[in-house]
Amino acid sequence: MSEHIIPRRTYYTIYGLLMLCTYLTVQIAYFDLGPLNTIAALGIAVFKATLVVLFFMHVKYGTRLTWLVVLGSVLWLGILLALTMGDYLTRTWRAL
Amino acid sequence: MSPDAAAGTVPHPTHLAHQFDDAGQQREAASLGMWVFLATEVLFFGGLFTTYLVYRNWYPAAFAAGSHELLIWAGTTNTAVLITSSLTMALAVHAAQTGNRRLLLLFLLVTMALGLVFLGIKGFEYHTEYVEHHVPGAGFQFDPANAQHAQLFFSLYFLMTGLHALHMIVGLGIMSTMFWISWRGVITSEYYNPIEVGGLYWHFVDIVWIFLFPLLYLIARHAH
Amino acid sequence: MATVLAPPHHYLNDGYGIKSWLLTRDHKRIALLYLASITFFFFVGGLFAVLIRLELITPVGDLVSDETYNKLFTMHGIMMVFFFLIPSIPATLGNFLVPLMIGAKDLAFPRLNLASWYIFLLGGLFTLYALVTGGVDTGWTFYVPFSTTSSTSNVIPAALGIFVTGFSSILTGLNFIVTIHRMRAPGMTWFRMPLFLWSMYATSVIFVLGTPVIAITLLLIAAERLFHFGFFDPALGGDPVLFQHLFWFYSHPAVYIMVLPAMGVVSELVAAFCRKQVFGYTVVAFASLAIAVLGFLVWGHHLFVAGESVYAAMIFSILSYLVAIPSAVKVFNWTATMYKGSISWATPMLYAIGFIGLFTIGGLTGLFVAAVGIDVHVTDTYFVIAHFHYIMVGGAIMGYMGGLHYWWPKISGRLYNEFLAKIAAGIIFLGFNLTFFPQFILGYLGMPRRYHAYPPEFQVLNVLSSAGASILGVGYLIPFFYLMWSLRYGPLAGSNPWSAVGLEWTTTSPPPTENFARTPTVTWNAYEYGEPIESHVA
Amino acid sequence: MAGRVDALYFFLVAIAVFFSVLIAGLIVYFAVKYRRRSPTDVGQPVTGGTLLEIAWTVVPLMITMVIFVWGASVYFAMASPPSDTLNVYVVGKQWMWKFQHLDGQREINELHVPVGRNVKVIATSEDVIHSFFVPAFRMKADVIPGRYVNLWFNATKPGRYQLFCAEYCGTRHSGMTGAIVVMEPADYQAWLSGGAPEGSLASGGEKLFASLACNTCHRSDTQGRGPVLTGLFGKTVMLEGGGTVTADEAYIRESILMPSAKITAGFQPIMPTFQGLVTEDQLLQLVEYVKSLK
Repeated sequence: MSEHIIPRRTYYTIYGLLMLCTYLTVQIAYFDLGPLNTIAALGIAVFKATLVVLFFMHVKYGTRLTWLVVLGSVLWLGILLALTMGDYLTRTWRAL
Repeated sequence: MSPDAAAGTVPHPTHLAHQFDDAGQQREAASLGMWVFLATEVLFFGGLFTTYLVYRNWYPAAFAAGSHELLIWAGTTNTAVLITSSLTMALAVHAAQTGNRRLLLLFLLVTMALGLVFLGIKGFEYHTEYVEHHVPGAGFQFDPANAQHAQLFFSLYFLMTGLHALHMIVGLGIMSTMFWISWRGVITSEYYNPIEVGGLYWHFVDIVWIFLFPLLYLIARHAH
Repeated sequence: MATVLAPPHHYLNDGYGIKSWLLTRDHKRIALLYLASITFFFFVGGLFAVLIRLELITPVGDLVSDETYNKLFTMHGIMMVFFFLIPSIPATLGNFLVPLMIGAKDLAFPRLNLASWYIFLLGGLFTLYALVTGGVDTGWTFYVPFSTTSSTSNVIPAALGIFVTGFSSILTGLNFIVTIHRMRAPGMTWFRMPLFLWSMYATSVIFVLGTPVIAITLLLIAAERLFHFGFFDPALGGDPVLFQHLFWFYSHPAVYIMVLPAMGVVSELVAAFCRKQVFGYTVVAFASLAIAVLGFLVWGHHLFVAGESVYAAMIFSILSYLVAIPSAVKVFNWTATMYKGSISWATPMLYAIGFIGLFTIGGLTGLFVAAVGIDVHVTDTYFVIAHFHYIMVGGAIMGYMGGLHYWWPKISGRLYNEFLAKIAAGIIFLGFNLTFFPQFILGYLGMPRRYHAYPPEFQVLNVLSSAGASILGVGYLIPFFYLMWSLRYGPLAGSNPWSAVGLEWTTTSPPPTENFARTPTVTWNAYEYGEPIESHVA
Repeated sequence: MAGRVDALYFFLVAIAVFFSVLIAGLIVYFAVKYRRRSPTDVGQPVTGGTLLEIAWTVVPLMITMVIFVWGASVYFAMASPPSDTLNVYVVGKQWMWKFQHLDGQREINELHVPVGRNVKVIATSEDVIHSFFVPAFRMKADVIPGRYVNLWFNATKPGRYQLFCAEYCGTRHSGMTGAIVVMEPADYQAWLSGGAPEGSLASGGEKLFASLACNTCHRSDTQGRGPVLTGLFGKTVMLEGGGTVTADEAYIRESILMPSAKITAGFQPIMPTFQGLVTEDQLLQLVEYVKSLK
């Protein structure tokens, strides 16, 4: 119920961080880091998404329920990805 | 039952739908409703992300080759455009909260304009890919070593960005409605649910792109 | 009983004419719109079932052609699963009762609620279009590459119909979640809620998180058919098994969409007709949530022989056993509730008893199919058909029928004919068992599902099954007639014909449009029997 | 295998009967004993019992874990073909089963095997998903286009055993049936000598290998533009860009259809795809030929 008004300065800071991260992720992609490339790209994407969710979408100041919905949706996406890949990654362990 | 059952209604303030007791309840219901809808959207795109993950894991070389054919400048610019539009959307909500109608209208307009720029650039990219025969189907042409599976990459590319673009178009529709009701002065610092809830949707579409960008455009760029 | 009078104002006489229904935002009227629609789809789906059973009386395919037979079982599955079972309890009883049970005036988003019904109808029209212009022959599971490359039937309209209908589920689920979180009357805490609401909440979670995945999967099917993208085509590097993962990620939890609401109904029935609090209320409530969550972790048990890895099969097998536990716990708690109750043998209770018995058999045979070594033999046979019909017909439909009878006086304001109702319940129970029990044996003997013709040694059991189906069909027709009849000629019910507790029984029958004269304040737990019921009227 | 499956099955039947009778008995007993005697009666306040809840959570959990382990071990045995098998290839297509024996005999909807031998069926599909189901052997596996799936059995009694397609595959799905004919070894030998007009599978593959001009690059010396295939089968192959793969049937098949998917280290991705140029039957011959290169 409490209506938290985030100061505009916070928005500008977050915006700066997001643009910086975009620059970084593009730059990193041009270095050969092996599997780290993918991890870095996804890590930065997760970080950016978290910033947007927490500040632009006000979840940092939101109710516990909002947190629950956000984490729940991520968890369910995780279930879908993890259990599906659980099949694909173990198929070669043992020929059927 | 009391005989005056039908007559016992308390006069409702404007904007308060009959089923709610007070504005706070309505506000929280609207916001929760949008969040639950966004959870649905996460899983909707989730099906595509799963497909992507399976095939990228199977055909890394073809996915890298496909990724190299995308216009990285366009993808990067579009990322910046969308992030900026997210900022202006957040500022629009701020303007609504503080009751600044002129700023609210301005930021909504800028947000919509940036959304259009995004779609314009995306359209240009689609055109380029069409010209280069990267649209899956009979006309698809690619370096024969990777042709079979690069087509899978491009199918996913078009489906994922296409669905994202569709969400952008819906978002533009929502923004136009927001603009219209703000123009009419419906939005005040007391009642700004629609702006806030519409904003959540817009930010979500931004987040989807934040993931699509590295997954589609940034695979093993160093190889070229 | 004192003479009862019809309330002067209620939702049924609040406006007449077609427009007052088609543009209504009253959750109770929308529930009735849904009720009419799903009843229609139920009888369409049932008609297909009758034709299937008629064909299977003889081992040779002599009644209809193989092509027609394939379309019959496909449309039977699609109609029953997507257009009857999934919306059955949530969209009708749930829509009607969720606001009443929590003491709210309506759902949080009445317009979305109406929209969901129109979306449902639109999806239904697409599917009916697919049906009348030649039908679909892919099975309700749409397995690729058959559905994307081989089938020449109306796959795209049918898939689009289900895609569209999915959004009505999502909107219903979203509405329930928000309503239960945000619209509860003062004093209606989570642990005072009737167990039906817990089950509706758990169901809604599945609606919201599962349905989008089937939506995107069906979209992929349509895209694959239209543009030949190759997602599921091995010739282009795709994997047909990926489709099955995505499909069952929704379609297995969908089984819980069907049975969880029925479990909620049975909790209400057992409490009301034993006049007793449900044994282990908290455990039963959390069991619903546990089923909703664990239900998402087991989809791979549909793929044991479909080419998933040996290790994935083992993981999905053990997870499947975990989801069996909360279901078993519920059965034990219902049984324990009856201990030292004051048990009425009214029709809804007969359905509840039928549910518990049949669901137990359905659940226990689930232990068979979750054991990988046995599933290899029985999957895709009539054993599986029997197993899931025990859950969906013996479970979900029994619960639905019980709930419909229990709340019918509230919905219509009238009482139905108890004698006929008891007869019908008995016929349905007998007919059901005769139809489906022989199929367990058929399955273990090796009769594959979706067979238009079969080896002659299976005929005896098939004839038994068909005989049962004809009894079952009659059983379902009787309630349709006496319920319709009661609308006009049934005696007035009064607010609380069962002397049950629960907010829905404190308002008039039928309830007024705004549900309660005043917003109730709740100071008691669910199912507090043992004191005069009037004291609960706020 | 049938014995092991049945043992578990009847164990489960016992459990199911026990719990069904227990629940049904209790419900009926309660319904009669505690039936409502007067319209104003209410139930007695028995609302819960922690010990009971724990008991009826833990006991079923333990029972199901026993079933899980048992069921998994049966399955593991099913998924582990012994090494000394007699191999047969089968291709499913709408709506028939096409068998090929190593010696070149071809059969449709009927498979002859000797009694008492471990037989491995290597299955694939030409069009949609089928499922190879022999109820008497408690054996079933989906037959998936683009993949080889292995099944194995050891028939203990001569006779004809029903074969079904168990995965819905289109109009004449219910007609996609056949039989496994299990014969005494002597009869089987007689049947075998009855005729293999086209020579063995591997020899068919050899002819194809030449007519498709595979042998211009895959030469028996190391001078070819493609890797040497002699002795390849069963070995571990180093891949370009790191990683290894075991050269099994699936790998050989993939290398013919999607040559660029896994490039052997030290070679260029220059081989054209043979997707659409060879049938599933011919692929099996090629695979068998590569396997025969020792």
